[in-house]
Amino acid sequence: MKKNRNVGIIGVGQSVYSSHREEVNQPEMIHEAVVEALESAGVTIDDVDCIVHGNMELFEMIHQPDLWHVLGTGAYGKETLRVTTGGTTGATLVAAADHLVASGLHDVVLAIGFEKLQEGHTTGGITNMADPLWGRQLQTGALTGMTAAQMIDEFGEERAKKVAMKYRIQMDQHAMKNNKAHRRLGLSPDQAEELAENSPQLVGELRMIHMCSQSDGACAMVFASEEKAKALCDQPAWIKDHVTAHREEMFCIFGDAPVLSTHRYAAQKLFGRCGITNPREEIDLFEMYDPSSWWGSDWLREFLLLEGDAHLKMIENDDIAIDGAFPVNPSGGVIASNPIGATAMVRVAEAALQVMGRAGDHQVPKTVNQALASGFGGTMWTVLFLLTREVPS
Amino acid sequence: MTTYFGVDVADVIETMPSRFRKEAAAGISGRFGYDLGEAGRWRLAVRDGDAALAPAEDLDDCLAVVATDPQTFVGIQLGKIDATEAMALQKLTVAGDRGAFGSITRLFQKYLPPGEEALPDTELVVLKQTISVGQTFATGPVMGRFLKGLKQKKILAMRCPVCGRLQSPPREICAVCRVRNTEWVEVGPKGEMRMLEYVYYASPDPLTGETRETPYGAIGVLLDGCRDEEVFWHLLNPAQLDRVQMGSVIDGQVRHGSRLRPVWAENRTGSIDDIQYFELDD
Amino acid sequence: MARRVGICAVAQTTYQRDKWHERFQGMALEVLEPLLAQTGLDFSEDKGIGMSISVSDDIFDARTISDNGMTDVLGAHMRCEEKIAQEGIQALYYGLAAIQGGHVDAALVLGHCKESQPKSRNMVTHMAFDPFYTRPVGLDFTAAAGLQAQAYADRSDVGDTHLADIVARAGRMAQLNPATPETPVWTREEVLASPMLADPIRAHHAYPVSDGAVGMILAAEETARAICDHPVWITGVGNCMDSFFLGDRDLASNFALKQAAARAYQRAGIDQPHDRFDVVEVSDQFAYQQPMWMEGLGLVDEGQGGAWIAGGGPDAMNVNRSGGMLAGNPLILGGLVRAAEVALQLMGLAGERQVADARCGLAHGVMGPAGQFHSVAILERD
Amino acid sequence: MQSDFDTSDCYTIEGKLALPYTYFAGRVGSRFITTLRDQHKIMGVRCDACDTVFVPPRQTCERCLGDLTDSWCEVGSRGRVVNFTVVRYPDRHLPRPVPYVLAMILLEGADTPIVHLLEGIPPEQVAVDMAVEAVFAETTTHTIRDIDHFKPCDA
Repeated sequence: MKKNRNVGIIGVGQSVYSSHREEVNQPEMIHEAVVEALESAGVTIDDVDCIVHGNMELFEMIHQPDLWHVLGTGAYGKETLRVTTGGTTGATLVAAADHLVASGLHDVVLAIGFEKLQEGHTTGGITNMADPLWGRQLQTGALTGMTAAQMIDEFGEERAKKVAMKYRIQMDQHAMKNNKAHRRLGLSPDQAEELAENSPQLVGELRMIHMCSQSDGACAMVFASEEKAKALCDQPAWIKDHVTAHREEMFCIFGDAPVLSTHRYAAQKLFGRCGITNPREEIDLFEMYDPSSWWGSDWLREFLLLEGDAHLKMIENDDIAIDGAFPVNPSGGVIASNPIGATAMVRVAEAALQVMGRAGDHQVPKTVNQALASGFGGTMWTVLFLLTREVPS
Repeated sequence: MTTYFGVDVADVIETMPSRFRKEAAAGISGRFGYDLGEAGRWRLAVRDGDAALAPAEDLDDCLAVVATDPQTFVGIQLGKIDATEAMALQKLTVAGDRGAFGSITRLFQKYLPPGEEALPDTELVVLKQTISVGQTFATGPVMGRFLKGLKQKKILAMRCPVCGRLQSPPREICAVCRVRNTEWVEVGPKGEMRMLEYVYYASPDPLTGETRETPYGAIGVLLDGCRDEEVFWHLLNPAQLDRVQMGSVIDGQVRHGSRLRPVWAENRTGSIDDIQYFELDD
Repeated sequence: MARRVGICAVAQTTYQRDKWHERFQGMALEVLEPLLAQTGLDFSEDKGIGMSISVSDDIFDARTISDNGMTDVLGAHMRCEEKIAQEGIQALYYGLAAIQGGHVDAALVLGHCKESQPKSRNMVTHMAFDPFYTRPVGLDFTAAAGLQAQAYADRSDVGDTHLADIVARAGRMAQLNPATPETPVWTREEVLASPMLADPIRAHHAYPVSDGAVGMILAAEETARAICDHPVWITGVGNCMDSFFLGDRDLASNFALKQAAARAYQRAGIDQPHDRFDVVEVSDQFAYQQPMWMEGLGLVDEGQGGAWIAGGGPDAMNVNRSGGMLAGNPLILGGLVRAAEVALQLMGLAGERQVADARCGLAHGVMGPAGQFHSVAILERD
Repeated sequence: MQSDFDTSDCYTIEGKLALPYTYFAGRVGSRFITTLRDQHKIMGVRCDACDTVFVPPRQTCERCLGDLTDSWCEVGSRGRVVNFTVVRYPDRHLPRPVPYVLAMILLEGADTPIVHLLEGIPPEQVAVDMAVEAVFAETTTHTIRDIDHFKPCDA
């Protein structure tokens, strides 16, 4: 299939991510990201043709919230689209903006993802995703100890726990370089053992320190057609391709048979379409939706199509560090900042900033020609993006 | 006393009764302890909308005790330190009834250092409410037949006519083969535990609005007659949380988990509650 | 020029006040299966349906990620599925973009809603209001409509009798539509005698609480011609968002609808919309909205709503031959059902309500208090 | 299209959707509410670019995206009815037993009316253009209901 025309990311805006945003209501918080995105793209709201909006409604219990949020989004008098897909919403918003521009319907599109998690109960809200007659009574939000249990089974307790904590501390060290990040704890490697022992347990071996934050925040991105992007921006980040893979609701991956993960499936499909045969060599960095340091560690194997313990070695050898061979989440990732409806968009936005060379203190020390970004949500749903520095041919 | 962030710990503590919002405290009572290390220990007694605070040596009679260092305590009061982060870093711990402690901390107005007036525009208005909308959930014919089976102490599954996979609770179609499921089979009711989510974290149940009791165990049981990933999702007898063993498969090597059996409810109505939980089948 | 996109198949359940016997998944299957049968498409990766676009609402469904339980019945296991969380007609807008952009050749659109599930539909739309300024005075979409009806009626001379005639006609039309088996036929007098809900809106002026599902297959021109004898082309789309606070708007001005329509006409290359359409389907959630939206679309002269009804305009212009929203569709699906109905008319598959030789039609959807957001689609056949 | 399958296994189960929420008014909204609560004054914001006084206040002008954070202006607690409806369907989310009047009231000095309750007059006697004044609430709800309702007054 041939894309009708190329789409470039030309601006990124992010509000402050925090669990203390009592001073702003929802549209006001969104507006922070909108203003920064427009500034970053060098455009005004008058240049924007269409506004794409998304979040998860039950976190704030606002029905069709784009209606109220027009007070902050700039959508008054404009075309709009509202798309949501749970945790992947932010990435789906990018996909939607990509289509709206590629189709020729619009030249410049602003997409906004947000969440104000302090206004609801995050775990209660996620629990409500389960079937009301079977599962809602059983689920505990997105908290699971099963990945930890499986990694411990497969690699032994000591190595698995060490890797998960090393990943956690690495992400915090990245977050310390990102002034937008919500949780910047200043962890050092010598705290690993103490944290592994003492951080409160949430579910099984998933401890509070491993788990992502609950943040208030909004992210906005400006997309433009090839012609406009080239005119407005010295170095846009181009959307090469994206793959979405959902999975049935009722399923279990803990039985006797190996189950193909949506992550591996999406990666195989995306890499196949884009001619990537050796992702770790050909791709320069990865912004991954890592809801916990157990999941983050485990999923590296899936997204990069690795086998055995290759993913653990990447973590143990500091390959995933900001200056490593294959940087993962130089932004600090989801463990640092997690305004859910924005989170998956932040992954694409951060990957774009790296491609554009505009990531500031957490810019990786190399040219980023190709960047990977993932969104996660639902029952192991995945959205995977490939961005490029060169205009896709 | 020492000051942190320019604020005296004692001032933060001593202003607590005056910052207590009586109108919000109706019906709440209990004793709560504050162990601030070198700065001292206090007991807060809440009763009938009143709060009394006194230094205390022994906090054993408290519903919940928060232990932290004075710097963290003041930092949280001033909004300079995030309480969740402090907990993650073990700089703050709550022993006892965390839920009760959480509700008590919300009864205080924000601490303002001496000299800072509570100007109208510095007060940030917050509205707390539980939103509740009654729902009538339909079973449809497939879920309905499965749930009715539970009434008769039967666990039913549906089999995909193409791949043979069993699903329980059943679905209208097999997602993989994209065909309607057609054949009903009875499985279990006993089986082997393949997954245990040992849940320590108390969260609200959206079906009731009430906070769940912890710890509890959400489990996946491979019921007799099922294979591969055909695991059944329910609860474990909470008293047996520490006595069960999860099964697993690594590189084709199967390690069997504990044998479990369902405990049926006396009055069964055709719902998930018809099984109270699973327990060890010793 | 981007490639053309056609609607190749349409299916829907009946719309009923309480489908107590079926859950969302069952309703969706009832739509999915005929769509696949009509087109012969499947979800194979090389040449099947490339994406599923669902329409549903977390708060109506009382379910976080309302599409999460739907993956299997949307054919989307290990495939792409994305949910429009807006008026359902926006699924056409999105499907058009995804296909014209070149990402996929064919897309499934499928929406579901059971308004009977929550205790009160008004309680759901009440949540659309902000917690500090507008929720505390009890606003919901019905009360907001009352205010708009009041503002509009005077300006366009639309009286109680006009509104009763609109409702009575909708009931008669619905009798010819097999998808609306429960719609009552009321006489003008019965409507006039029904109690007030939110003055001047009477109980019979409001669309009935309803459950149902609707879907379509969209495809790029080459695919469309291969799988369908009578594709209906989406030649123009347009939408527009108005202010949130009712007081910030002139409630009778049709600001957003005029913009939405102008954009759709411009994309479809239509200069003179007035006489252009053989069939028109507008989302009349309340009776006053049928003439009001027709004015906003520029199909009835401004201020002439009352005269238009009195002069038999709805029949002459083939407006809502399906019975419209007044015959009963869930709120979030209203515009999508309108588009489905126009497509059926243009395909020549509208049965007893078929308008002879219909070649060009307009479908309209609306969301938000007092029509804050409007979306318009122009459909044409070869 | 009629559902003609065997419905003997179908039934419904009563439940609810119940979750806790904590809404933040933000700096602008808080100032509006605390001023209402403590001083019985109704505040709006003025957008100079659009030459409009907005009530209720908001941080950003949605027309021109101008920042209105510090553009406070007091409007009157009296005004006139510009539009109204009578809510007659009972429901749990409604603030009053029905019937009651929901009116759009343009306060003195404001350019945009607010929606609020109108009481102290039978619904059938309410008319557009009638003069009304705010009746402030005795206990705060920290919302716009710190004006309990409006009532008719002399013009």
